[in-house]
Amino acid sequence: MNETKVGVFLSDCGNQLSQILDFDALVNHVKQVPGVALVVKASEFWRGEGLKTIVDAIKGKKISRVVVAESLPKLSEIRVVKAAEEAGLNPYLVEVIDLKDHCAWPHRDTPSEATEKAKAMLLAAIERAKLLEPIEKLEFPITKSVLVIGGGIAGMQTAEDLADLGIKTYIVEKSPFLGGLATRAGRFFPTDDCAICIQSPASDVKTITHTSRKCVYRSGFTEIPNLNILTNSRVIAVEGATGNYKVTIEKKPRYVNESKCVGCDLCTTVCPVAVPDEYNAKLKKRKAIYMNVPNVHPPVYVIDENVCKFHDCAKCVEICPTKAVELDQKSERITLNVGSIVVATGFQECDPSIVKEYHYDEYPDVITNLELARMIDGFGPTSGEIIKPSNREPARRIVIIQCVGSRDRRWNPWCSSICCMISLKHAMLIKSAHPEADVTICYIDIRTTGREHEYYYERAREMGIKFVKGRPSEIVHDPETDMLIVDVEDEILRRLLELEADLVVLASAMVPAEGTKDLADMLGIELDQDGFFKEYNAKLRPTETKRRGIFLCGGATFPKDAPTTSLHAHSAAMKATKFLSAGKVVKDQKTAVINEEYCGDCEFCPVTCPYGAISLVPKGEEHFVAEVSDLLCEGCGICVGTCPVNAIELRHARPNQMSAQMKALVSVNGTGKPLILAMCCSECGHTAVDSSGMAMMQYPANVRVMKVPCTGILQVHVFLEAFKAGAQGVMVVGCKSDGCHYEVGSQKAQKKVELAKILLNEYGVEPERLMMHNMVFIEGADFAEAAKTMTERLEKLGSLQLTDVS
Amino acid sequence: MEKLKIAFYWAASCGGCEIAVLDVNEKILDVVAKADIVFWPVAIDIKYKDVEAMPDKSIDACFFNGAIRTEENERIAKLLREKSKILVAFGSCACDGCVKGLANLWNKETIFQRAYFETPSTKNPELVTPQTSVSVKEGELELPEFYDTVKTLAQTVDVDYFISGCPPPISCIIQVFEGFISGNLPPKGSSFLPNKSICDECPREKKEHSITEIKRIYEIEDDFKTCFWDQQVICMGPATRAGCGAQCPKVNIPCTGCGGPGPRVADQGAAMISAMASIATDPSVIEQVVDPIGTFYKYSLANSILRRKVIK
Amino acid sequence: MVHEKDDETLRAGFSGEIKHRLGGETITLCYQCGTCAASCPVAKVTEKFNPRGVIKLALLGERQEVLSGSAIWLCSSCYNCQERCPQKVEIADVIYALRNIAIMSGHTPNIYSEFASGLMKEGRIVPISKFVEKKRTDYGLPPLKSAGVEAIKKILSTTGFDKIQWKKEGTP
Amino acid sequence: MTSYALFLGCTIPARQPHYEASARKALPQLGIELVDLDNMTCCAPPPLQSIDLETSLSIAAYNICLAEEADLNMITLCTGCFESLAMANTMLKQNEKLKARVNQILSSAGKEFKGNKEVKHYLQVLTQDVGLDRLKKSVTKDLSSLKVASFSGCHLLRPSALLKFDDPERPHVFDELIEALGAKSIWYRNKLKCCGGLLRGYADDVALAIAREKIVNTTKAGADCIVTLCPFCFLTLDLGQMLIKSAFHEEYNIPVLHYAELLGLALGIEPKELALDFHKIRLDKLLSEIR
Repeated sequence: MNETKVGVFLSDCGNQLSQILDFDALVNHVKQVPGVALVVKASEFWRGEGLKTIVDAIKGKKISRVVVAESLPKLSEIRVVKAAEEAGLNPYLVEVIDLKDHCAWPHRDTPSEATEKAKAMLLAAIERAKLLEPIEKLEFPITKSVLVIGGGIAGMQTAEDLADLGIKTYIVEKSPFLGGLATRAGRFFPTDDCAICIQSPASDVKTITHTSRKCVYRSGFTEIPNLNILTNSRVIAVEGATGNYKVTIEKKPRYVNESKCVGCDLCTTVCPVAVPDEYNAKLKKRKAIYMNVPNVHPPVYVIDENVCKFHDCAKCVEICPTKAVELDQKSERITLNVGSIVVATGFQECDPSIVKEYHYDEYPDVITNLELARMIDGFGPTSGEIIKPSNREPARRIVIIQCVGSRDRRWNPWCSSICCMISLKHAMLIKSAHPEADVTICYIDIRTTGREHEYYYERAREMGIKFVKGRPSEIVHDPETDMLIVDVEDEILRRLLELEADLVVLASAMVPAEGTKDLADMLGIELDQDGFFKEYNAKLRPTETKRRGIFLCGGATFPKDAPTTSLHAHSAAMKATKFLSAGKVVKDQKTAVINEEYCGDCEFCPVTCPYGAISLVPKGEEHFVAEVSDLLCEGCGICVGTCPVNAIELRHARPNQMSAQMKALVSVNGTGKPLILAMCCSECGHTAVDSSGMAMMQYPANVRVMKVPCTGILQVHVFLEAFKAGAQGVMVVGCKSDGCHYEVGSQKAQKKVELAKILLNEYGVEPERLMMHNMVFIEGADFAEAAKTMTERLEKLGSLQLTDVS
Repeated sequence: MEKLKIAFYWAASCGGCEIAVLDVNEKILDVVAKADIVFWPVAIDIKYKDVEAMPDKSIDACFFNGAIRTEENERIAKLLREKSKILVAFGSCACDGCVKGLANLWNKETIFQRAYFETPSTKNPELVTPQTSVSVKEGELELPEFYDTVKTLAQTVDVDYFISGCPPPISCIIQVFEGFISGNLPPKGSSFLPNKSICDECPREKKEHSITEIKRIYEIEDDFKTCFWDQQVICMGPATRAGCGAQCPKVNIPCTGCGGPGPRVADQGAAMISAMASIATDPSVIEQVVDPIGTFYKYSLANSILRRKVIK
Repeated sequence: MVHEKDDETLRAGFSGEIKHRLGGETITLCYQCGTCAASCPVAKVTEKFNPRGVIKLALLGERQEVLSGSAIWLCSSCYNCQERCPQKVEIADVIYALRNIAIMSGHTPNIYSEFASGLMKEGRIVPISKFVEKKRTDYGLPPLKSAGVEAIKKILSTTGFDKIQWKKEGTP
Repeated sequence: MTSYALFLGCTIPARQPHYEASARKALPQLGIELVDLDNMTCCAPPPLQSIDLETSLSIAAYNICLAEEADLNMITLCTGCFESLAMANTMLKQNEKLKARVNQILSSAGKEFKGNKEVKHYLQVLTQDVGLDRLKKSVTKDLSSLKVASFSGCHLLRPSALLKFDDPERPHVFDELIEALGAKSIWYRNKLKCCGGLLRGYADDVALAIAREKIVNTTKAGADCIVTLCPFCFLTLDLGQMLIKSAFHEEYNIPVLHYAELLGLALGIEPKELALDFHKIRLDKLLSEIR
């Protein structure tokens, strides 16, 4: 093996740093470090001549490791690393530190101390650089196809975008018809237009203009090239990993041949079986062979296998003019190979029977908003008439109750977010059709936060809809008058009201769609506390999940109105396309690696890995060892911080590298103050230090910063080693506990720090010598303050004298 | 072929390691067939001066059990090092300090105070404590100096091989003896225990490992199947070197860690603490840890990073 | 009976004080939906009591008004509101907490002093008349067992109940 | 015989010997032995909870300790006692911290709450230990002409999370027990709402207004009688009708019975054995309908 030759490049930032740091001393110090083959000082190294110096040194084989002390560490690192790579050096053999923001600026009041610290920082970088190992790039192929689960508006919009972009797309819908909840809703607020309207695919150049939006049935949705629609189907198994999923779909028989049915309706006229129509709020009956409403998609009848008499009857078979009815169809298993999956399973209306005091399960004239929507719909079971289901008389006194089972800690604590607007829409539609109707909305808070939504509320008041601020305590049916009585306090009047109603409508909570939990388990993705699918990051990755290549959109993440759903769907399509377009995942092998010889199969690491990247594989008879998936591993080191036998290492942060760095940082003091090692995560923790320096906040130079991938990598023994190496205090600086870039790293670090403090106390070492801090970039002042406080605290405590430690 | 010369010695130890040597049963006959035992205070009457008289490196292998607690322990360790070609740290005391190492939470003064004055069973009206020398009418009596800190053998002299355990597992002892007889030895510095942890040998099933509280063994109804960690009981198995065949977990006792740390671990207690903190679901679990040193460093305090308590 | 006040309590003022009292823990969950008022049998017949109003006043920190007023004593402890509260505010228990604080602050309705003295003297809050006791045998009832007055006295002394100052302020 | 420690409370022995007599005579006929223990005290009901919750919990726990020491589950007749004791029992079983605090208080009286016994209302004993079938078979009188307005009172059902007696919105246990005796249990408005009894003594006018609504609603529904479980409800509705008469000049005269009395009658026990002459509203007409 070739000798390791370190090149050290010292930037004085246009002579700015020289006014504080003694560069001659630094150069002399660095020159004496074994392994250093080249020391160069210049004004800057991240561009122009400076960068060329580095490139030439690499090309001329003068050096095999690069240490650059430069300001603008993040930007300069990108430039230097790229140049080094182009010059033929593995990019992981470059170490960049920031002598400006981490040393000169924050210690400008004590220049000689700053110089001593700079020596330690350089030594640490050199010692680490000597131990660095090249890391290779990995490529994982991706199948360029996508499965969209759910055929509501979110799923359709996403699928259409993807297919339009030339990606082979499958859409799987569990019910026999597309459209989801939206088709039952009839109209959308705040425009009152048709719910079944979607954006038309751009691929149809003949009929589609830029402004086209069309009903589902005339959108040409089924005709988009690359799009395969599977209705009456559900996902039953998902295997494989990112980029290459094998999905098993169960397609239930429709018993009607989709390519033969002409939708003539003769079959329903002869079908002898009639059952309450769930789709239409049980307000009418439907046959065993049916379509939900006219103009559904696909426009093909389906047989309800739970009620059909099949061959005992077979009247539909006889009458069908195209021989489309096939009573012997069987369910099929279809296997799809896809690179990506988009979950668009939406949400559903909660059964409000749980709120017993409203008697939804007992009183037929208590209905839900979605059931009311069917009544209002001209295609619906009552042809638009608002009736009392108990006797089918017209209902003219209507009370709508908001937040039923929603914002209710007994059931669903969240605000379902769209019910206020739905109720306003229904109230206005009723009022426009029947101006004499008396419509009252009982509410806790009216939430009309969307664009134009407040005007909608205003219009409702204009139309004479009554609003009672108060949540009813009970609905009582008075057998004498056959009226429903709603007990409610009007809080504004402070008056207890007994509202009489023909019909009471419950704005029932919107809850995760049935099967959400099973699907999440199958896909290995998380749910939030309310049971909806959890996005990776609500602000930055609103359609992504922790599983690369699995995306979310629409109401599957939370109840959404149509515009937001659409926005979300298009965004998911973009992210999925971006993921698939490269045809491969390119990733550095900046990952954890297990040393099988030492792994004892304690199975602690797989449960701590936030990415599900660690599995156990059989090794010999009845023995297992952990194995890391390079594809899924994000390189945080939380597993390293867990492993009780140190059988796991990160390729880019080996224990020997960290140890060498740590020892070097405390090898030089020169400040007369107690040495403090600040172990900062490479994300928020380190950038908080950057920002304190950038803002020239002052803190003492005895504070030495050591960058680690994530504080989750730190083990308790690292703290002990630090004290043994001469640190008088240790600060662990990580992300906020709920803002950790690796999800759980800083929480785990916090717990390790807490336990280590208990341990230190037993060792007779003051626990306050070890502190955990959680910071974000903008809290640089907090870092400076914490560093000062720690220094003062340690000065008060006096020197830590570890005895008998040789 | 000339017979091998071997020696056994106990320093600060309980004697269990000596028993363990005999627990190899008939294998001991193979040993004595091939080797002469030249020094074994517990079994044969050979004095220190006899050892001092032996030529340097004349003992082929010395199996040294016990920690270094007194001046005598240290002196004999050095003596045996000189006289032996191969020195084996035998058992947890020699390797890691073992239970004796827990004395490092005190020093000589506090230990004497407790042992000779304070314990309920002590009656010591004349306030007698051990002295290194005392004159009696028969002459001068000497006792070895009692040190403040318990050390491991390797912290005192250069050690060739290690075999930990309290006592070392019989199968590993047999392996050691066979290695010596056959001359087939691993590289210097090796241990005769496997490189993996107890979990590798433990038949218990591991599940979610999500620790919501800490329970003592008497607080659970052990199902004999599930990993103790999944039953909320602290078990040192994950941080302890294998070799014993998970004897304790197999009979309803969580591992207490006598095998010492894994080969790549500098601090057994800290390693277990890190792992435990990483799987604790809630910070309140951490607060439930009492006596962390007694729990996590029962056998390895003297061989840990900090080694002893700072006493001001 | 002494409830320590930490910094958080002090910051939160009266609602913090209530939250730290046995029974008062859930008060800040209230979002004023009025379900309690609509459920309340007392609010239906008198304007002097409205559970939502009591909680609102307490949350606004109107300590004096809440403690010295009659409203808190008008709850019939029927728990109807508590069953239906969508925020799981334990309203009846919160009112107990408010009454406990009121009594500690010297606002005790007469009838409660009577209950307390009955308990302290006889271990019962409804005294047994000699007449009824004599008639027991007529109905074939066994003689009454004695009450554990001594034990009660010890408990009351431990909790400090027997040291409450029963200010005779009359009915608030 | 299944034995229970009888918790009698204060009001029943002091004011309603008819309740006690009915229970003491009816329950043993169904195989329930009532054991009287020494040194029971007040259960610490809402009026005491109003003064100090912690003290009240401790007093309730003290009484449960007596049953624990006698190794018996506890039975209550009074619904108020049931609430105080069952609530304390559940709370202390669920909350270790609270239990520790209460035990610290109880140690002054030489007691320790262990949490190994149940507190049951006698309706629970009737449904769980006796069973509706045995109850039906034990009935010797014909009650089929009776339309009963059952009124369980608040503290049998609520707070349901702690009492765990029945569904607080749709209770069925009490009505089933009434129908098991052969009578018909009827619906009336606000059946589950409070009688206002606890406000007596502080705001009599409010209490009476609430009680009046109850009387009006049951009368409207055509009830022959109201059946109660709680001595307070009984007082409020029985004596209450006298008060309503003088305050509102309205006369209802709807008989009010304790369930134990109805049970006693159904089992064939003579009305005078049950001390029914303690009632304010006369029962003559009602008794004549029971054959």
